[in-house]
Amino acid sequence: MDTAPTTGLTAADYPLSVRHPELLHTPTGKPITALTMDAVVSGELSAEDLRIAPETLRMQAELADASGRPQLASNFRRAAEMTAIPDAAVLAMYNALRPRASSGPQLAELAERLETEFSAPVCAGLVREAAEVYARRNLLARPAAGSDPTAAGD
Amino acid sequence: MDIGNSTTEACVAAIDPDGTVHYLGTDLTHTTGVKGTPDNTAGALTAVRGALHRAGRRAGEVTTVLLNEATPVISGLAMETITETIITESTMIGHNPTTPGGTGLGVGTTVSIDDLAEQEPGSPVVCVVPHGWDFDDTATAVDRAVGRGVDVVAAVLAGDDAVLVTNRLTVPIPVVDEVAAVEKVPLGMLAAVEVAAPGRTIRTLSNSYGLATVFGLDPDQTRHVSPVARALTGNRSAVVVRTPSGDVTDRRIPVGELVLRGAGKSLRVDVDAGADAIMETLARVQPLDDAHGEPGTHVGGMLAQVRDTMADTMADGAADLVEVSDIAIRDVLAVDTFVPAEVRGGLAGEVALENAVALAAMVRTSRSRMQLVADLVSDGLGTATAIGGIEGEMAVSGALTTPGVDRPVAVLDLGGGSTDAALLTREGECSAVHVAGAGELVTKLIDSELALGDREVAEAVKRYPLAKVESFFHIRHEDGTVQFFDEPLPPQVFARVVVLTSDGPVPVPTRHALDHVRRVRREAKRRVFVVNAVRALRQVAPGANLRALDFVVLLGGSALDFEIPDMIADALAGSGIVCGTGNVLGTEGPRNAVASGLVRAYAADSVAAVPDAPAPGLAG
Amino acid sequence: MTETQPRRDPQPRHSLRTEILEARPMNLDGFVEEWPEKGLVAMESDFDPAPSVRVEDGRIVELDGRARADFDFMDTFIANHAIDVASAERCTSMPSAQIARMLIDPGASRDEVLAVTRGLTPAKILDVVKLMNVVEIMQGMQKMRARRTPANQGHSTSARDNPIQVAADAAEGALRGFAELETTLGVLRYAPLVAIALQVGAQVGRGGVLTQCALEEATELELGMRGITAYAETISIYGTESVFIDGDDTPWSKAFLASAYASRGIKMRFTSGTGSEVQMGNAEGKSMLYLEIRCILMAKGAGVQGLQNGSISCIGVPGAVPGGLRAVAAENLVASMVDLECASGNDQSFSHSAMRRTARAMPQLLPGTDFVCSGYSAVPNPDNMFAGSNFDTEDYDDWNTIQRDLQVDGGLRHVREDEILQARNKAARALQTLFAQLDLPAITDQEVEAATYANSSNDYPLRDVLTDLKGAQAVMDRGLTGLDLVRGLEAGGFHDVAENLLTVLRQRVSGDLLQTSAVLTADFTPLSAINDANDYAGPGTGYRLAGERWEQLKKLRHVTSATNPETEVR
Amino acid sequence: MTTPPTTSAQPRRTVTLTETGPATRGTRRDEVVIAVSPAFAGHFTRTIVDVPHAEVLRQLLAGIEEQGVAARIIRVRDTADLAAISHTGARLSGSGICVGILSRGTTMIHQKDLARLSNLELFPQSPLLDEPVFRRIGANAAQYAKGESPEPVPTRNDQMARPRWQAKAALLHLKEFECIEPGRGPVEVQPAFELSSTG
Repeated sequence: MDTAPTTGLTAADYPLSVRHPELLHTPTGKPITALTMDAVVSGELSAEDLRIAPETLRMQAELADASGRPQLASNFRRAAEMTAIPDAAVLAMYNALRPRASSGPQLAELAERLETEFSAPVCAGLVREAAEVYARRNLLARPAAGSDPTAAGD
Repeated sequence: MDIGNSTTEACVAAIDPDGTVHYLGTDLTHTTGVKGTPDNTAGALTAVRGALHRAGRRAGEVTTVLLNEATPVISGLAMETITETIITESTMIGHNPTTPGGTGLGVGTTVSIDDLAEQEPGSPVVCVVPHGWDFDDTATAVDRAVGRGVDVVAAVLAGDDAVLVTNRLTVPIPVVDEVAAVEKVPLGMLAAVEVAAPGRTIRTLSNSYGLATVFGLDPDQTRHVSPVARALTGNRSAVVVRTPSGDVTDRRIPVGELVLRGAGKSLRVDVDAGADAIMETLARVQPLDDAHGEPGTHVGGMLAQVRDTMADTMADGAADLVEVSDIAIRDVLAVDTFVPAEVRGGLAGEVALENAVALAAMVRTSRSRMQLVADLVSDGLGTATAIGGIEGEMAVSGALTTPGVDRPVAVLDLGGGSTDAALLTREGECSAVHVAGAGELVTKLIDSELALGDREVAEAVKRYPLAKVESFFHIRHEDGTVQFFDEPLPPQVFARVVVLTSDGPVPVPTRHALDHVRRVRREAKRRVFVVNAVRALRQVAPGANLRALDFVVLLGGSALDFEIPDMIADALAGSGIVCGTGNVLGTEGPRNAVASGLVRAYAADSVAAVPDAPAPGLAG
Repeated sequence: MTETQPRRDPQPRHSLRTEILEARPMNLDGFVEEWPEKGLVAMESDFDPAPSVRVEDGRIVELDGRARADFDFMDTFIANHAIDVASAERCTSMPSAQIARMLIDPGASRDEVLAVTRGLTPAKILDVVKLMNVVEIMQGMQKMRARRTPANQGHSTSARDNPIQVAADAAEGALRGFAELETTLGVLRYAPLVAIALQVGAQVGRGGVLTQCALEEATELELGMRGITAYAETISIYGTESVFIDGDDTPWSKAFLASAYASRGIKMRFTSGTGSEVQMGNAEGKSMLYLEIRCILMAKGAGVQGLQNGSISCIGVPGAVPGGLRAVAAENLVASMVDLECASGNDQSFSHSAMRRTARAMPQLLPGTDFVCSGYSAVPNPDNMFAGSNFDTEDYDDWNTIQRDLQVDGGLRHVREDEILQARNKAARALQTLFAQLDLPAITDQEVEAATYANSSNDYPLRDVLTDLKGAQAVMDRGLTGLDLVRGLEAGGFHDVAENLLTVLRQRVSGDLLQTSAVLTADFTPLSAINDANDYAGPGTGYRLAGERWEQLKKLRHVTSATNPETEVR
Repeated sequence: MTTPPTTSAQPRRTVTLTETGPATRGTRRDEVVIAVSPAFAGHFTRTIVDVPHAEVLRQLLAGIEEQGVAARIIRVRDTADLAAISHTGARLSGSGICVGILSRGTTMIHQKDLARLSNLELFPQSPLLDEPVFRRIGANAAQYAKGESPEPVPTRNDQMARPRWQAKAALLHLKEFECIEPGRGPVEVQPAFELSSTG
């Protein structure tokens, strides 16, 4: 489980945007209250400012736990880790998890990368679990599977 | 900044006290609204901002924005068909189906297959098969009749079954199929069916004397049916039915007279006399003051329509309305063209290439509302604006920044609506003309002659080279060269004629072969741009003598075309002219001439006007 | 048209009545006999496994009669992520009848039920709902629905992918009450323009309405990441390993994708439904509902907040077998009883019979679900690019009247024409201005005029498709984001619309919309299963259609005034 | 005019497909291969909307013959996946062009160089395919084989096909699955058409 500093949020603190705007910041460190029309027009805001911060996702995870939704909470914790991963990389990783898209070593390497490069242990765990199941269910990449159009009619 | 008919161009420059010009950045965008109307502002601002961005400068740094004095030239297009083919009494079938059956000639009386069973042996029979008959049943029915001694010599089918039926007959006969309105074929009449071998064309029915022989016609009747023969020339298959007074007429549609006024005289010319006659007459009234068409005729309609639309655009948003009478047509370009049209009275959707005349008309009006645009622009940028010199002069001045160009120089601005020419003599005098007809007319010609019915496709055909996709891994370019690919091409282009656009091959929805499409494209360009180039240059050349020109620089969007510049250069080569596509500032190609010219003019003036020039500022 | 096909041999003489019945649209629907061996059966099959679960040192080692070594990847994922190991053996061993009773017993609170259901195996859940008839299923839904307040979702698409139409119909739909609006394309490359149009139209109609554009995963995610759309729904999952693989995904890839959406602050739900597996010929001999329950638990295990189910695009399959619609009602209930947001179908052309179309929706409309339709067609069905919905714009007045007759809240309301025309016109003008601001293909005043009064895509001037597609490409190439839309709208003078959109975008920074069943109210308060938890506890409790909302729903197009019977209530 | 003897929902002609050995790669460039599914004109005799398989084949063959192109018919036995069937046929076709068809009528024109899951033309809504459409599909396939550019056969769409046909389509699909003979390669078949007394 993830050991983020808990702020002891309960269901009563939801919605954060109404009850606790002071807790909400953009990944760029701006308070949510700074996301005003003037700021948009003057061009102070970039798309970066409209992303969710990992801390926020961990707070939402606490709310989910507090309202009896452990799976939703751990999804949020994986998401918190993923905020660090660039859009393109996220899509690449998703594609790598498709059936027969990656070999065992490739998935192991992906998990490794998640842990070291993005310090995303929970995501890495998911990938390792997938690798184990794919191996058992014959869903790892076969050498040159399907890529050859002249392959025998399957 | 130069607001043109289709593009708006801007360039940013810094000017030293001594008048030296440093060009910092350029940009172009499509013109918003009709040239010379307030709608232009949006595009203008986009262009300036773009140029500033590329120059890495802010709007605040701009001291003044120079706009061109847009010559209020707008052009309009109209097309009229001047011939019409009519088949009476279903005399012939000449739709030339892709897959007729059998070969040879069969002459006999037309009998419906429904009555074939009752048909007595004796005289030869041409079997007519309506919709819904299965090819096997048809073949069986015919074979049975032949077995009973009925002399079935040919067949005419509704469905696309000719090959299927002939393949199943014990004795093959010529069969013409895909006759949509087969029920209109007169029964009990003498008819001739001819099918030539693949790759060949019919010999008998396309020959007046062949028809005379087949139907035993006297000279008078032969004269009467000769249009039928003409209409069937070049077909692989055909049917001719001998009816009492049926024939094929190719009548001219009276579209009325064009009245051209100029040089103190007023001449009339019949539009259905064709483009050459019209242009010839036009030449005799240069410079043209105005043109009219007889009210109530097609031409009258054509010109009135052009004039009205112009009145609207001129008046658009303006406080004072523009009288249609204020609008004088100052030039006309007539081009012979043809329009594939379904033949009236045809049984199988026969299509004839009817002659047509396309007219491009150009209007000048007294009023340009550029000042209004200028004001809006200066509001938008918070800087001063000034309306610069004559477009033509500015263009030449800009063209002079092309490496290797010197006075006397003539520019040809190949635009969308009009083709403009300007001449700068060795002495520095400048003269300019605008003639009607340019890119848009070319597009219209391509669209109608290929029967595309889609302006966008026609535009693509005009703009990009053609190729045939011969497999998923190679295409044959229009020059015959083959190009191979490692990745398979997308399925939708397989086996198709395509245009090679910047984002890959795009199929051209036409049944025409590549060569035909190419011929139509090049002809359209020649008839508009080559003709207009010569026309326009003659009007600015000293003594209308092309040889008096040294350098001709091609500018404008169409100067970027992959073949038009060469076509013009070839046409002018004979007159010993150096002709090529401009390269403004040595970097911009045929773009940005006017804008750069404005800057040069401004720089020159500022030095001339103020000996101790102000602090360096930006001019855009 | 399919109607031209003769149904059976015309030789024997029929009674006039038979001929009348034969001619009823009803008989254009297709029906088939069950074939349980192949999974062509709704929910009662001898070939479904018997419930069982065994836990060894904190790990489920047996699930529904299968040992872990023999688990396919659905079993594995469900065992590892969906089922609460601690309570699994206890809950699964409870008598199914007892659990079924808890579902309809007002005395048992939603939380008490959840405490049990979180420990149930797929076969056990099936065993429970198999005991329930449709009315009991509805009672269960009434209590188990995650959000207290029911809502509805609309489709806004165009047969010509015309952005102006999409904007105008989105505005009208939002005004009529849809909390979410969804679009998709005929020509996929149109997506950016149409997604922008949907967003603008929605925010004109009612600030806070959430929008999405159904596309293939990568593009859908990208539009979301750029803030052009607000949520995603078309992330399909399947009940058998083989079909899941045919879809080129696994529970792990989809779980990863779910987190990817959350990591960008984007609300997301999965999509599944009875019939998809047998439709693709790989039901592995299991009933449609059993396989759907596996999907539901897979979604639960992935930690996604919700699910769109109710057969969806395969509705023709359960619709053709005995008890099929009971199974469809049951699958919605199961989604709710494992605490997922449920967007409950009714979103695909289902029957030629108006009576059947209505009956099909009752199990969702009467108890209320998080989204009664996951796609009520807010455009005429011929314009519906999701291949038609069970209800479309022609049914608006019928729907509103049914709500009023039965005093149930189906999420819509009657709106006076003048308000609708104003909203449609404003949406078209806002889009016109925005496109101009962003240098996208121009929208003419004639198009705005058309949008104001149009019904279908045929009522609009044709667009220059090539130019539009270039514009659409430009949106992607220039990297335009939701912020650019806000800026453009503000600069174009549509301040209120810009504010609405900015507020929606700001929400993703807070993450409040990621919680179960979240929607945005008209005053931009996130309303989810946390702060609007379903507290149904029998008659007189839970969500009741009353007060101001009820007054709204009393309004219809024509209601004779009691004060002056010569006039109608406005 | 007397009503012509057209083909109707009642089968006028029947067809039997006789296996003549393993399907081989064609040598002539001017041939189109028609690849039929395991149960086509065997376990099943009609499409989902009762178009006799005999008519389907006759019209496909006629469309090809009318274009002056030769045709071969093969049966793919080890899969009921239309893309796989069509692509198998395309790889055996001398021209590389194949028309693949399932018992319920779903049809596809494929080409050997295309990825298996791609196609030249696809006709997914089997309930909307009638005799004239099959004729045009055959004609287009032949024209592709000749390197011509046929206008794609317009595909129709009917939203109400789902409520009427979706379940029957699933049923037919399952039955077709049952007829799969795993591991058995494609075979060449000869069609024999017969006029049946009925209708």
